[in-house]
Amino acid sequence: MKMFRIKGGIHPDERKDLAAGKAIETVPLPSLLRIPLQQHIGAPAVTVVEKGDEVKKGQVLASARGPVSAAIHAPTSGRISAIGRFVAPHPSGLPGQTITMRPDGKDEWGELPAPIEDPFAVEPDVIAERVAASGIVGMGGATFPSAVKLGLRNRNKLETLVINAAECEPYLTCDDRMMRERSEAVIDGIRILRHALGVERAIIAIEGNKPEALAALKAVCSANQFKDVLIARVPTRYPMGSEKHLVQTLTGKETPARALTADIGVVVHNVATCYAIREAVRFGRPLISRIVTVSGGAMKRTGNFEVPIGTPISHLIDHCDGFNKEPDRLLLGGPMMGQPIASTRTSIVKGSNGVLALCPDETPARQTMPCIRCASCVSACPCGLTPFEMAGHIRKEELDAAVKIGLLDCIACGSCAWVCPASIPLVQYFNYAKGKLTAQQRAKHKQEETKRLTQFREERMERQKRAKQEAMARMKAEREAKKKAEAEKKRAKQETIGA
Amino acid sequence: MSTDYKRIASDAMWSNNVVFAQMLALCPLLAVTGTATNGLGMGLATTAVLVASGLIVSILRKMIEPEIRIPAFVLIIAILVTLVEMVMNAWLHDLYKVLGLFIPLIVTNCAILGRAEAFASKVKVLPAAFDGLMMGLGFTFALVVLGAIREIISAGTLFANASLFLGDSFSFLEITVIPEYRGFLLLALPPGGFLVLGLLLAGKRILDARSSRPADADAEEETRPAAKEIVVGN
Amino acid sequence: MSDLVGGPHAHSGSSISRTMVLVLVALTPATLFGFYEFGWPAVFLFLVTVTAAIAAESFALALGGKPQKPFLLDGSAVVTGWIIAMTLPPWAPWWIGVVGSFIAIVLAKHAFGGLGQNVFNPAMIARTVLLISFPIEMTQFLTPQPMFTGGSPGFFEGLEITFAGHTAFDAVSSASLLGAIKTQLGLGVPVNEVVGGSLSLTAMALGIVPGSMGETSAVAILLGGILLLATRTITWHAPVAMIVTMAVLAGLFQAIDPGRYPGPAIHLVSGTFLFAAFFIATDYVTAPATGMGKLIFGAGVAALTFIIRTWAAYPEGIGFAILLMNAAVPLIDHYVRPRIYGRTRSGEPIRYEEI
Amino acid sequence: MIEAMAVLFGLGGALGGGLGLAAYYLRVEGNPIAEEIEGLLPGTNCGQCGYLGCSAAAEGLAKGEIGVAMCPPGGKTLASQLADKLGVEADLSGMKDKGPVTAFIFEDLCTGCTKCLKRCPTDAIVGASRQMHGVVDDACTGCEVCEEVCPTGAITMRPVTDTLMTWHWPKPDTGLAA
Repeated sequence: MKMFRIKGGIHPDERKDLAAGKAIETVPLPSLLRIPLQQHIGAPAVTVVEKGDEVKKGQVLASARGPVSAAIHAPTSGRISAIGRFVAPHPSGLPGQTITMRPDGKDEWGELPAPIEDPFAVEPDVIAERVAASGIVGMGGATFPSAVKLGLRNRNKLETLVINAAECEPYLTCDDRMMRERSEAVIDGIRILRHALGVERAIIAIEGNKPEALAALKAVCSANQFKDVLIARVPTRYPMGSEKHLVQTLTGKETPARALTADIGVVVHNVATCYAIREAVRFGRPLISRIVTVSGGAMKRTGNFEVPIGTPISHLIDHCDGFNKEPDRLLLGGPMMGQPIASTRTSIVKGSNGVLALCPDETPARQTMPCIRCASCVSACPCGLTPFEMAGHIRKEELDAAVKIGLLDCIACGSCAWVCPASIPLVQYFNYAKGKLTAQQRAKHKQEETKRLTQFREERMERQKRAKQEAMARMKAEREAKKKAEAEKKRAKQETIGA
Repeated sequence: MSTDYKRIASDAMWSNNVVFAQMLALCPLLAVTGTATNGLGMGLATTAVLVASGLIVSILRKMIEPEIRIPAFVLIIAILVTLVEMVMNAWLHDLYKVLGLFIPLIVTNCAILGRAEAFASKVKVLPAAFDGLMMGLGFTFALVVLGAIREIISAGTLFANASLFLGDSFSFLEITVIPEYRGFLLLALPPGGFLVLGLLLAGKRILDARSSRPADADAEEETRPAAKEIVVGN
Repeated sequence: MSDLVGGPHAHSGSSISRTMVLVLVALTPATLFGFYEFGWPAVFLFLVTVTAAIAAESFALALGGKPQKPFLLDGSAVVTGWIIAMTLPPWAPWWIGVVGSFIAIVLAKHAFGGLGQNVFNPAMIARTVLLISFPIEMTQFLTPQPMFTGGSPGFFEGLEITFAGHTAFDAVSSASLLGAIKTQLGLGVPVNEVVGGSLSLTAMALGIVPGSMGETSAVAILLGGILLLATRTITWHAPVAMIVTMAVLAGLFQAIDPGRYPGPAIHLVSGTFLFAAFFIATDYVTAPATGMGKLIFGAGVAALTFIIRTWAAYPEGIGFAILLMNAAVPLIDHYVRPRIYGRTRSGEPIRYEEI
Repeated sequence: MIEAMAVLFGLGGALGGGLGLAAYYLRVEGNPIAEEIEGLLPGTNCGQCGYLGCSAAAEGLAKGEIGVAMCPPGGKTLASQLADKLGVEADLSGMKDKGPVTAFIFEDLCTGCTKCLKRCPTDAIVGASRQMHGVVDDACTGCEVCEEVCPTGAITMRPVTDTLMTWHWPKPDTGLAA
């Protein structure tokens, strides 16, 4: 298959060997599960259970709110012990709405939707509905509700389904292991998804550093003579897993700025999402667990684990016998785009693909020096930006200037900061600027709103004043009329008397 | 407007110096300060114009309508400069030859128009003339300092050719600071003027920052206990 | 747990000091060759210049209230001092090196804000200032006297040449080739005769000609340049643009009048040209950020150099050319920028006709 | 001599006439910048700056009657925006930026007097007579008017804290590149 070059990109130390050889293990249930209501992009889910309720495995705990949202299901059977605010799996460590659940240990399935016997015979909408009901989101880390992506069929003319199995982040091996061990199911899921999107072909894009997974999938395809699934070995280069860059590598087409890949006829799904969709379609099982890579130089034991959603990270770390030394950084996700864990009491959520405990020699913390304009960042940037210039503007708080030279086209892949010889935290500059711009917009919106309210109030006051004046005038007029009438009467009386 | 003469003097010489604080009149400044003598000559010529223009503008200040004040000031200044040029040509011909083109350019010296506009047109005659004098001396001071530094570094001399300008009795001013000096030509060229001016400006800022620092330190001292209270209050 | 640290949490391991060390390694062949060619005085001048650069850096850091250690260890001052030394006449007196280093570090670098902030290449500023201010000292080149040969000054004589200033030693002083051509042309001697007379191209390529300390040997410089290219410390854009532009221009003019204009080979191997192509025009801080920008920059430097060498008073005009193009870098960077993913060159989102 | 005088008189007459005409026809009235400034101000007419409303304050700013650091609801951000617009150098280091605040009503102190309700410029306080009042955070600008009128001191200004929705990465430490 013909591949197209993308510009920029880097070759970070892969370190996948730490966990790539470890088969997927299941993790025993923790004593408590903490399930955040915001595990996806979009509006948080709305709880449909109450404190004290007994729930069964797979039962809906919270339902989707609005068009972009995802339902949340019970990962096991047990009792809801609390619904309240708890530290969210977010770098800020701020609290978010969380359902706390105490497993009863029976792990009993509740009533599940009926399996779809032949997914290829049903209407695509039926599958989309099932995916939405199962709370499936993009599991590569972006956590965009998958059902919404399936709905793109009605908006765009789609040609290709691309399965993102690049797994370009160092350390992470969860998709690799899934493709090796569950290749039949993965291929089945991909074919269901292809049918659900109504496209001719699906291309699985795997980076060249996963030959076993590649071979396993190939074997399944050739054994069953599937013609609708192509397997592409893409070059090993970070950030190959970026949706738009993956599509460009495979099709040669760039996704226009501020547009979706669907606008050029391609939909991208993560390979783990395909597996989850298959589970939902074939067995009616909602998304209640995921495979997580636990790795890093500070972990005593590394591996790939199937973890129920809501499992506290501390439980997972304990299951891996803890740390062999104090980790320098604890991350949720890969080292390039993962986020620091504010507290190990937070939980694994639908988008968590890795828990990394890195020791100092893996994450060299160094002094930030001034930029020497070496332009390494310019050649590393896969988006054609000039990161050093953007950061320079942001440092001086010239956010508009940074936007003008492409800040909003940045995908925060971190390639620039990875190569920077001055160790400038470029990505943090960009995140800061993007966040601040959003905050400014919010503030402006609020200002406009309050201005409107003020105007509204002033008009009301004016109206009230006028009404009062009118009422007074009316009363006065009435009084005068009355007086006049009385005087008239009097005069008339007098006249009559006089007469 | 204050008629505090001491204040006028200190303003003009340092804190509001034409060159070091207002950064005006850089064209003659950079062009003629190759040597200290040239700087002195230019400075004194400018001072003469400043005093006279301050005097005349102040006298006429009530007659000049605000709409036409700028042309009027320019006219006054231009005539004064022409007079000065004629005077120099007549009596200080050697210096005139050196300064040449820059004498007529005093007309466009923004410092002069600036003083006429900002000060002389608003105050009585005496303070206006005094301000002109002090501003002129401040400017002369800057020119001489700059010229002296450039001259010493570029040629190793100081006030060379002073006798041409001030008469033979002043030939004692002509000093050779560094004998057998090879010369550092760059400083005599325009870039040297920019460099030395930049360094002088930096020096002044450092001095000013130093003299204002004790006040800041006091302010900090005052706020500190308050901050402590808040901590205790929590 | 450590404080909140933004991603990415991995790093390539590159650093400023690593880059600087690579540059120093690349400079080594030309430097050693210079030492060999010009003997002890060159060694002393080199040591003085580099030491002065470090001292100037330390002084400027103290003046600016910046920490000494990280900036002294980043190696940038050593590189600047080293490059200045390379561009000096090898037997120049010690104070030339000291003045040059202070001008480069204090005026050209720290006055603009220090590391990474300077608009102009510090070494070229130093060289230009020295050339303007001390034309005699800066154009006294001498015929190479390889070390340990009879013509070369010994250790103590070398000390005397560098520090005492008087050349008791009998050196054969001469102009550089470009200077000679300029002078002879003024006297009405055609170029081909000047070149054909005393200097051979092979000698120039090897560097057995009068010239600055580290610039004479094209071979040694190319060796360093290749090392920089191989380690990806520099990109090919600026050097190639410079060499090609110079070759084309010189070729063109030589074709018009061979008696008046020296050919490409002479232009390329003489003077500071190759040295500037690999070590000065590729200076990160003062060159454009994009490949296209570097091409324009390199072409501009070469064209200006050709113009200055041919028609202006300074046969060694490359310093001016570099500084002029340095001033144009912000402009180049403003107009020449990479195309943003998903956008056209003008910044509009890409449109596909069929969809 | 005569020529010099004639030339100067002639020039004076002609150019002076031109200036007179210019002074008559090119008179500038009003201040266009005031309108731009008004667009920046919060527009709640809370009166904390000492002017009757934001429009009057904008006029005052344009005339230079008041410094840029005059608007507590706008805070430091607004002050620096105003300084940019007016082209003045403002030393804002002394201005302590409390950050945005919103009103908060202590339930046990509120008597339901509706005084705050009537004064709130954005109708951000809801409630009725003799009933506990509440603040609609999204509409509150933190203008402190309610705090001033509350007879029982039940209203206080609380800084707006970050939530998961509003949090963003802080600006990184510039390191040695200061």
